Amino acid sequence: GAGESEARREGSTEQSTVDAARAMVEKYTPAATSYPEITPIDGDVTDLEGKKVWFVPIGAAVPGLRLFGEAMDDAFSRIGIDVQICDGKFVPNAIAACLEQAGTSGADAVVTAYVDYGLVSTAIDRLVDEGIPVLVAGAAAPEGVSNSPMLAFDDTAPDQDLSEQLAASAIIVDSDGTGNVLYIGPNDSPNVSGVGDRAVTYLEDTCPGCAVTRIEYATASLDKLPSQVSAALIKDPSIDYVLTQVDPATSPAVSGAQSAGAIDRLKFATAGADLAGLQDVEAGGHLIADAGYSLVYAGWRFGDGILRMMTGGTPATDSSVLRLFTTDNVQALDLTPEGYASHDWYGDDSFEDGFLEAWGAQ
Amino acid sequence: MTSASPRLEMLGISKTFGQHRVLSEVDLVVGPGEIRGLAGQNGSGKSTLIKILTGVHRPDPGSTIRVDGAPLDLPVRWTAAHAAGIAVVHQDLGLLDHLTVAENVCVGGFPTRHGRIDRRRRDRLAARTLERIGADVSPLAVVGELTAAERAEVAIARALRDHAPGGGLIVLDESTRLLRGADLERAHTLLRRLAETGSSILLISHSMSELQSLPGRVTVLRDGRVSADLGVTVEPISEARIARAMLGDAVDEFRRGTRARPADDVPRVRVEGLTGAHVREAAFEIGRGEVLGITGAPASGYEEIPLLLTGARAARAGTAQVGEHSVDLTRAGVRHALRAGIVLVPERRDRDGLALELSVADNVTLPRLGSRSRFYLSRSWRDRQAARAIRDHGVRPAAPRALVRELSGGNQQKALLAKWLSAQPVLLVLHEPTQAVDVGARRDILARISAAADDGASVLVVSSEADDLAAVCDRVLVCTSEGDLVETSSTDSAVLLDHVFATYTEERS
Amino acid sequence: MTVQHDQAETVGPETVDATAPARARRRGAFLSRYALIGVWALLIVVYSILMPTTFMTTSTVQAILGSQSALLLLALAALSTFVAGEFDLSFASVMGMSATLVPVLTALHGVPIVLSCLIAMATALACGLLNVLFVVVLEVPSLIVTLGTASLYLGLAQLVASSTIVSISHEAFSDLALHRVLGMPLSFYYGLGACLVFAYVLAYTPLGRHVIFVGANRDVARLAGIDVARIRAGSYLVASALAGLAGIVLVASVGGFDPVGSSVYLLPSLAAVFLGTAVVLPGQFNPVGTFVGIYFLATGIIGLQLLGFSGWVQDVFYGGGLVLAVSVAAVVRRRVAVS
Amino acid sequence: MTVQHDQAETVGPETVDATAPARARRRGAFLSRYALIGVWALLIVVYSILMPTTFMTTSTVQAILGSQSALLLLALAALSTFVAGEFDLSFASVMGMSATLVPVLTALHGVPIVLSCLIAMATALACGLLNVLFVVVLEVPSLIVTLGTASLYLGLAQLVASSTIVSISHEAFSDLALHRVLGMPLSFYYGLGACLVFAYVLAYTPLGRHVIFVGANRDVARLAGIDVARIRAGSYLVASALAGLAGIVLVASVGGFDPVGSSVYLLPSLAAVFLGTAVVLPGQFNPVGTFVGIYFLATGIIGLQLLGFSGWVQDVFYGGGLVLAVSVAAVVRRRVAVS
Ligand SMILES: Nc1ncnc2c1ncn2[C@@H]1O[C@H](COP(=O)(O)OP(=O)(O)OP(=O)(O)O)[C@@H](O)[C@H]1O
Ligand SMILES: Nc1ncnc2c1ncn2[C@@H]1O[C@H](COP(=O)(O)OP(=O)(O)OP(=O)(O)O)[C@@H](O)[C@H]1O
Ligand SMILES: [Mg+2]
Ligand SMILES: [Mg+2]
Repeated sequence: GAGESEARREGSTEQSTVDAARAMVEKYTPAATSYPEITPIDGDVTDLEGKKVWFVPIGAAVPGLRLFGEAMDDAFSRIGIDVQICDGKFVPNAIAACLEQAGTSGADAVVTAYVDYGLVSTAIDRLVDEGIPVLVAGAAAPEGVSNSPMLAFDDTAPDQDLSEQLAASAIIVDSDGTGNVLYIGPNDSPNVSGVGDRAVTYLEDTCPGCAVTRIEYATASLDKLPSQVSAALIKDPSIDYVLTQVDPATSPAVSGAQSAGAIDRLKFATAGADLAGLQDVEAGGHLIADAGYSLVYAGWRFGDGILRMMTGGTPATDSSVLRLFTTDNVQALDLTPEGYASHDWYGDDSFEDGFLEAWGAQ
Repeated sequence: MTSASPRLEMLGISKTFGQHRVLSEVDLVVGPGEIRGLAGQNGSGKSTLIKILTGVHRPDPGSTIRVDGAPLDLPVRWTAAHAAGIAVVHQDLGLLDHLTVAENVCVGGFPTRHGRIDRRRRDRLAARTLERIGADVSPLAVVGELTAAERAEVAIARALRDHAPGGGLIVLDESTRLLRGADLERAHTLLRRLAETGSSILLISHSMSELQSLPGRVTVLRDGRVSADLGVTVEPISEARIARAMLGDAVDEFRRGTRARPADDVPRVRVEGLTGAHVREAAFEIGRGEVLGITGAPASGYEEIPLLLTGARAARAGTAQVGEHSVDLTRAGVRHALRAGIVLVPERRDRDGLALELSVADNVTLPRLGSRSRFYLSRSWRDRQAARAIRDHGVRPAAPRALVRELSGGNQQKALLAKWLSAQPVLLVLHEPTQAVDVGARRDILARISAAADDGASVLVVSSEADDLAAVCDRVLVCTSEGDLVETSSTDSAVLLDHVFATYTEERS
Repeated sequence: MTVQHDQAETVGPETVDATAPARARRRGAFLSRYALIGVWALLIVVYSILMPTTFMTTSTVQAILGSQSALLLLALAALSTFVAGEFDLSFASVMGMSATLVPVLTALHGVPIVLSCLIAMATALACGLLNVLFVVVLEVPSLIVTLGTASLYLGLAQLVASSTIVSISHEAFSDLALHRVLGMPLSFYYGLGACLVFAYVLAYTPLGRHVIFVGANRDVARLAGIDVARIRAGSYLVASALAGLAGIVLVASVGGFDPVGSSVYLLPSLAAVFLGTAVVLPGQFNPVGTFVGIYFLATGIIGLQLLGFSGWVQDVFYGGGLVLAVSVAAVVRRRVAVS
Repeated sequence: MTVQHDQAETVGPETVDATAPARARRRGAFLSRYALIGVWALLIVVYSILMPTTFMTTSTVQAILGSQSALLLLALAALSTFVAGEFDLSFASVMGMSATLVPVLTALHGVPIVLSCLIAMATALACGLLNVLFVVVLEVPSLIVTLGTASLYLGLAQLVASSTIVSISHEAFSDLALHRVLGMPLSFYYGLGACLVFAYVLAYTPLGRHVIFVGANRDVARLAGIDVARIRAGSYLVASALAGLAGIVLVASVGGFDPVGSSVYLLPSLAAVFLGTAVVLPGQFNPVGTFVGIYFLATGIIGLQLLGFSGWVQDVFYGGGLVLAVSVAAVVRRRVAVS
């Protein structure tokens, strides 16, 4: 109502909010020039030559998920470890079959990507029982479970949270701290809903002058998202920003906005930084900002984690490389599938040496 | 040139299915303005010959087809044959029930204006065509609501629609089968008139009387060859000659010889108060070993009696006492009727009688499956059962694993009879049991029916064929236009026809 | 197609054949024809009462009418095969193929946008031709073939996309879909236009009536001189052309497409076509019914969303709505025919 | 069911059929019967040559045979309706419902696992009954009804799951699916057993033959005294029982389930059933063919994965394999019948 928007336009909090957001945006707009230190591994990595690691993404059809595996493969090729990719096809029993097969075909370690532990708990537990270390990457540990050399979790939620915050900051800056934001996120699993919860909280907490409306959808019924977006925009005609949690939701959101006749008043931001998103930013389309973290770097990091587990330790690295893409910095990038599949958008590849050194391979 | 060449020349037509030669070197030449009959035993290849003409089957190499002297490319593309003036009245008429008469008549040649169907002209075209064949059917009627005779007329009208007077060839594949009495007469008159203008007609029929009265010449197929080309200028073709050409031998007419029921015999089957949509309060009795016939004029509704009596359609009232079973026909379904030993050999074998996509063995053994064991039926048992039934009924080819679809129409009919006789019925109800069968097969079927009665079954034959009823029945009831059953004084076919004709004219007036 | 077969089969001896008097029948026809439209109206009234300020607004109307164009084109693609007695499940993948090709060709390979669209349409037609090869020429059951080619085309589209989603932004191109005329985006008029053309052809031209004969009984159609193979082939080609067009409209309005997502369009399109058999010409596939079906479902869904429901409620509405509408229409039709 | 209709129709005009002498026919039957099994063998040989060390290992065999049980049960569910001439598209949602109920009841509400399974099965049967109500009692076309109820049950399953994935770990319960006997998990034997029972019933019992008659021609079956309605209803109930069982086996082997994912099981199950029509009894739905179809596809996919292909190649293999296998079988069958 009117009182609320009165409150939103209050002066001082607004300014400090915008400044903080701007500082964040400025920090993450340039490419990385240096990378975090990696603590050296205790055990002897050269012993692991000839070992076999299975990589099981929840679905290889998603480019980003496959990229983790390819990056890990690239990393491990330097130290003579084989990586076998098995596609989970988004189907629990296909994932379970992959894990099963890894176990029976003598895998020395298994890395899953974005598979919720709960979805295939039985299969994972069996692998652990057989003495095969499993790194559950991209998913949170269930309550009461902590990382051990046999079963560890490398949650990328902090990276996603930070990406969301960057995209949100871009909106805060753009709106001068007064944006009325529609937040759109999937609710497929506790992990992804959690990211959404925290992003909304962040917006509410750091930008008192902003308003947030949230809608959730299930990825399998993405076809109904456009009308859901239309409905939200009709209900609240003052919404002027749309923040999508992941980029696949952007085009349904755009089309929902179009059919509600609201597209002209809206600016979009998203996280994930896929090729389509950056192309849109570059072309001055609907997106004003797209934040993401380097998938290649994350692939190396998962590799690092499983190496530590294979040598009897627990994962110790949770660093990542993020960047916020806006019209100011996308022009210089190589916006091709090859560019997307590399680390180039985020900086040079000197981080590889950091990992290799920590593994005693250089 | 056109007038000089024959209308249709099919020369050296052969057709082989697998290694089975169905037609060999058949020649068929039809001149302009000629009505040609095509006869032959079941499975002799008549339908196959027509299907080659319409492009359903590809003939073996060496075959030639010419229309008005111009060769048709083989296999025939039906659109080309159609353009050359050939039209076919489909065996099952091929009408779409939910559309109007006008649409059914005009399909394939709608009059248009600016690319759009001109409805007015379409209806006029249909009306004119119907009028030309003397049919009294409104172009706006929905086909699903017409009687069988009217439907046949609509189908014939479609074939004649684009027909240029004096040209073309019309093929009727057993399509007069559903017409009776005056309707049949009218159709015959129509065909004669068409022929007089110069159009040619090719008529496939199993009806001896039709073959004798209508065509000038009859071509007879036997085992896939032309066995006779009987012309009639001097003497009318005799039934015996056709039959001899078809079967290689004369057929002696089957006669059961009526037997009187002992006066003190308590009839085993007693039907009372049977009422359906047309029949009212019908009542009759059938003794053990007795064959009762029921017939009537086409619209009198007697044709629902077999359905009502066997539970296939619920009656409004009526009971049947069969032996010690009493069946309430308003509530009983087929299963109750079967349990009482009542069995129906239905009229429409393709829809109600046999599953065309399953094998002969599957179909023939169906009624007995449950009697064997609930938990194990061996294949060899089924094959043995089927082989016996096939042998007993002379089904050809004698292959239990052949699909029913691959049998000719008449052989399907034999298989259907075999299926239901194997159920050893107490009351056997047959509906048009000899339709689409050749004279030889007809004799066999009638003999089988008679034998079933001699073995102790009570038999009810519901048929429009006076000759069949005369041949096999001990008594015959005629259904009047009011839906009452009247017993005839004799089972002689002439007497029967008189009775039917009487009720028919009474209804018409 | 199955719907019609099923109906034919139920008319066994037991059912009373519909020789009901013409008037009662016509009244019944009217009832079963417009029942769904009545329910639609009711839905609108209920929503308007529940949400007096938000529901009856131009933007809601725009959101309902403007958002379904791709789905409508796809439903028409499905319809095009159904009326001819065929069954196509591959249309969603064909749409995915065309929606993938346009941005990939233009954004990655610099092909002019018009040429990209032409290539996309040509590819869609090629997909249709492959279906024709198997279904019409080799006579393999259509359900099996198109289930297979659906997966095949999806794989090829993914190959084309080379596993990245590419987007284009091209003002003139997106205007093609989004430019507003009378408050509605152009894409709405494409769907509407296609629907009307379709309805016209089916009802008023020889071609359309022939298609219906082919769909009802192929043998009869053949002996009536209709070129059955050509009509069957044509139905697949029209279906793939419509699917290709749907793909282009889709990218034009959103800019990019992920082929993996194409299968989500399959079931809603089929549902709309089936729902359409409950309207206008009950028991028959018809374009106007499909149109009503799509916008009925869209109205229901958007109303629910405005009320704040999402997730399971939508699925329940979708499924329940479809089943109830078709059942009520079928039962009313039969009841009236009997009484 | 459509496949049979289609075939009935295709045997119309263009095709030519077989009253060929028994020998030629039997040779043809043999060829078309076992062609797919030949291709399967070939595939195994090729993979073994390409990957001598990885492919021909126990683990690969186990992975192929051990991973498909839920899919096999689902395919049998589909088959159960197809043979009776019905069409069920809701089985995947019924499976989703049962796979959601078990962990939700046990992990969230503390219901004993056995009771949860019973409740899940009862719910599955209730879903089947609802289908029966619409399809058999109200005579609404099955394709429409089950497309609708698929969405309905999915919505209800989501309601039950209330947007979280619950997992259970219960040793004895998961052993029910995973305990190894002769190197294979128990669940493999469930699928195999169901398949054999099914094949036996269809081929060797009066019930099975009656079902086949109902599927081939309902009127003929009715006039032969078969209780058509009961058999049709039974086919839906068996289908939903199998789907419910598939759900239980699924949770037992993986531990948890997300209902929105259930629709991904629909098309692969249908594909397997259709592929099965190319084997053993060509042109007919048959359980053994379905079994072969499933494991043929699984072999192909796993080989491709081991070779490092994923994504589009798999979809192409899936679709291409289905279309080619069925077409080759159909064409061989026809060719042999003619020559
Ligand atoms: N599609 C087919 N495949 C194999 N054999 C066939 C096929 N169609 C017909 N036949 C065989 O060809 C022969 C001739 O059949 P056709 O239908 O031409 O006989 P018909 O003369 O029309 O007999 P009827 O008077 O009984 O209709 C029969 O032996 C039949 O079994
Ligand atoms: N002789 C009969 N005549 C008419 N209706 C009957 C007769 N017998 C039973 N019915 C009716 O048919 C219906 C079903 O009866 P019944 O219990 O015999 O069948 P059922 O239980 O299906 O038999 P089953 O399962 O043993 O084959 C009931 O409504 C019953 O009144
Ligand atoms: Mg014939
Ligand atoms: Mg009759």
